[in-house]
Amino acid sequence: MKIIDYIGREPNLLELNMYGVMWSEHCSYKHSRPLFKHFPTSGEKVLQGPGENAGIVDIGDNLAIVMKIESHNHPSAIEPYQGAATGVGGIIRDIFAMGARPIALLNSLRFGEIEKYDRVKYLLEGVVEGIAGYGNCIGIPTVGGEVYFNKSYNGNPLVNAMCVGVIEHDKIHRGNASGVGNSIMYVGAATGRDGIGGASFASVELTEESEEKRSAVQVGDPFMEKLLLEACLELLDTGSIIGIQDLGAAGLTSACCETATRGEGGMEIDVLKVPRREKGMLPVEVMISESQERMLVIVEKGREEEVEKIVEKWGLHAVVIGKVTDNGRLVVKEGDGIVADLPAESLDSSGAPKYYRDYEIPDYYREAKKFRPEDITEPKNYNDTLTSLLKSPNIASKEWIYRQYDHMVRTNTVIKPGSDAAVLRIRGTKKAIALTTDCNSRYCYLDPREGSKIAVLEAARNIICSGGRPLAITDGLNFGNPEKPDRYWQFRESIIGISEACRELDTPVISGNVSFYNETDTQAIYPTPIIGMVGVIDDVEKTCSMDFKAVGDIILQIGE
Amino acid sequence: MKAKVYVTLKKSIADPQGNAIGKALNKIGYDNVEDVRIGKLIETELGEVTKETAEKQLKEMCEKLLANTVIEQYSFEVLG
Amino acid sequence: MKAKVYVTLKKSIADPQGNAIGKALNKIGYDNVEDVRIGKLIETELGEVTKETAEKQLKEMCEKLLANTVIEQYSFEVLG
Amino acid sequence: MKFGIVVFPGSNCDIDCYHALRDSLNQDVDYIWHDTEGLKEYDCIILPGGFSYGDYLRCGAVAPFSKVMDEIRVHAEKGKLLVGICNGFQILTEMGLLPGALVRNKNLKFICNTVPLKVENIDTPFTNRCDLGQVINIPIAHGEGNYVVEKDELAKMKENRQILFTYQENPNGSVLDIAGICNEGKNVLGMMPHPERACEELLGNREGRLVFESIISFLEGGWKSE
Ligand SMILES: Nc1ncnc2c1ncn2[C@@H]1O[C@H](COP(=O)(O)OP(=O)(O)O)[C@@H](O)[C@H]1O
Repeated sequence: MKIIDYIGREPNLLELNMYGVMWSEHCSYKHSRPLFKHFPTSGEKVLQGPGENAGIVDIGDNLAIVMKIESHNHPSAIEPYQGAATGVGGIIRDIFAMGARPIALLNSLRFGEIEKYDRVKYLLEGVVEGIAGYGNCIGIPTVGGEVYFNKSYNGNPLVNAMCVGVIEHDKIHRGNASGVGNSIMYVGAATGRDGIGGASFASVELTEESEEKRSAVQVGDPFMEKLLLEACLELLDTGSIIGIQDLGAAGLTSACCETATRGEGGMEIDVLKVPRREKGMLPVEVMISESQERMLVIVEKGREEEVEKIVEKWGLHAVVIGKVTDNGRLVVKEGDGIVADLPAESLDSSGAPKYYRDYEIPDYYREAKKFRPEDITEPKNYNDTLTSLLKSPNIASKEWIYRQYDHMVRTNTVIKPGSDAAVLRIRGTKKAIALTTDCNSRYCYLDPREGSKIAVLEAARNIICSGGRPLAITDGLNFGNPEKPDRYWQFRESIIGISEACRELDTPVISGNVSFYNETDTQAIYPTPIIGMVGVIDDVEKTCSMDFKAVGDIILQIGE
Repeated sequence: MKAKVYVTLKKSIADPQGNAIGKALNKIGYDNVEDVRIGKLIETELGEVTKETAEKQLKEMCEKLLANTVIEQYSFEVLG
Repeated sequence: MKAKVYVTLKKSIADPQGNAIGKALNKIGYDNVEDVRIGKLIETELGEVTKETAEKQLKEMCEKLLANTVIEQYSFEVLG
Repeated sequence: MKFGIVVFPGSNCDIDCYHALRDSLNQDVDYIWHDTEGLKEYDCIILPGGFSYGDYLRCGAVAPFSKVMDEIRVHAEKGKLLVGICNGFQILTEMGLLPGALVRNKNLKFICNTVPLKVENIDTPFTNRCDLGQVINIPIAHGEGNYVVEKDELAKMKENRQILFTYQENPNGSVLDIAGICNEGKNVLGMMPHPERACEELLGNREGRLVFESIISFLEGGWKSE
């Protein structure tokens, strides 16, 4: 379908930009959606599969775990501290938008050759500090992660952040805008011109002045987010909230059309009512700004004041910017005048065009298949081999990284970073959860299908070694340009591999994220499907950490 | 040769720290305070160099290390 | 009324950040750099007040909040 | 006996202190919202860790202006117990209730780790259950825990035996390895390490209980100052 078919006329520039951001790969998954059907996404314990802000899996006792992973690769490559920090901020909002209290953060990082380039060191240090800066300040422990160096990431570092929350079954909220006449309220930071300037943005409409003020770099404000988090959780407890949605990629445009589509209604908002950081912003700037720390809350009609009061207690403001309608349209007004009027669903991923790409097995794969381990010459001196292995940044201790993360705050961290999986107790129960992120992207490069299976299985082993039973995964799929057949092949193979392994282990995929175009002129990154896994431990006393415990203990090897 | 370098956030970049301090000032009674932006003041002693060298060095040092030009702008003053 | 406030560490207080930057500058080739101290530059808009009020307020704001006078000293400039 | 824990916007360890006192040490404990007027009577008030007001400008700089803080100052001036942990310590120095200040860690990085502390004075409400010179392992988690103070003040503190805990291996550059101090009146404690994170076996460490047990036994009258 084309835009013109949806709206029956030529779109104006605001409308065109709204489609532009919504139909971008980032928001619409136009290349990946057709393949997602491979994933096992349901199961007895799955309370929410992919499609919402985050996935939810049951752990018994009326409790559930909410989790999701998200990439912030490109922003981190430009400004590592803020890029990583806002990545963490964004994923936390996805978790509390479901009504859950975030209890843990993890991350998965990929960088280029650190021995060779100062720029890589700078990126790594900035990213780690950014993750620490945001997570520590907001008071959510960063309990695990992984980092891996390889030349394929020289031009494209990967920064994926994962957040995990707990929720009681009856408190689960979804980002719905339903009930005609209910109010759309805006809570959090004022809207500025940040994050405007992606490739999909048609700049024709911008004045020179606004052009100069636009910035692709967003700055995180963890303190604001902490207030927003506490305010939203308190709001959700009042029962006055119909739906809640964070303003992430594509800002208001995305939040409005997603909540409207899920609520199967429509929505009307007035851009003049949106709090702004800067003067003279155009409607289009307001609609697609990606300023951080903002939420959209759909409030039962008549209870707006109650909402304002709670939000004010946390030092923030809530303002009504529009209302729910029943005509299925997203109407944007500037005061009295209508500046955009579109069928809400057409903006959403279901309306976006889908691409079935050609794929093609790359030559390197066929070459690699010919490799036989017997061809390796045996090292003369195993001691030297061992020391050189230990010196590799991929194997050396990551302690200097997790030392910078407060991994103990909230005093639930039973097994801290430095072991196979982190373990957190669930207060008020005997239960605990185990968490890990894993992916060996070299394996995934050599054989995307097998490598992806291995990633899932490694995550599962880490969970099991800590005493947990694997429950579900969230996946962060980082790949090159999907328009190139060999990259698309990698992507497809990887999805099939993950699906197979998850089916075998009965760990459904409950949420995830796709990041394409991670490539420079010369090369693409190794395919990097990061697996974030959660497992449950019924008795928190029965966990196991990795370290040797006592002299004389027996060491066994299990498996082949 | 002494010098002062001023590093501030570019106009388009949000300044959460400045906002928070602005609000705090309002709260403790200075309601007229409208806007606060927080930057860095770097004081340095460059040893015995000419003014020209000092200026050249300062510019380079700002570009390379003292300012993060993706989000910050800088200016400097050589004090002699 | 616009104003600039400069907050710097007292001489007697060590400045680890300044030291680190000084060393980093030496390392990348500026061996003449002898000393670096990092302070804050706070830019603010005070609204429509007289110069006297502005100066009075700035002094109070520094004493109360903008500087910690145990370790820092301050100065300011009203720009009009 | 009643404990109160102040909650500022941006407090993170309020909950940890609450659980440590209530669940691990069986104490009666309330949260105190920063905006409270008419503070109830408490035997011991705790300013918890976290990033009050985002720790913008300087750590702990804005919290002293919270409404409840005037009454908390009065509480301390009456000689009642006031404890600042991590961000709470920073707030107490900002308020001038404790000498000195806390600046960036020497390595300029946030550090989260469990570290050995030496108890330097046991004649206080906060350390009376320890042995002199005893080493206890307590977690730290801070970016600005580097204690600085003017020379004369430091001499006075030494003379008065106000230094209560020192690091065995200085992580942050603090003068004289200082990890925790009290005021002249010995009723106000500030420490960067987090005893509330070390109160239960499940988390692998109970050594932080000594601080709270000292307070409890002081309040029970089991210990009298010099
Ligand atoms: N980027 C990171 N953030 C947080 N923790 C990390 C990070 N990288 C590594 N870790 C932690 O360091 C420990 C060792 O990691 P890693 O070397 O990847 O171990 P393994 O190969 O056994 O999975 C783990 O506990 C992991 O959680």
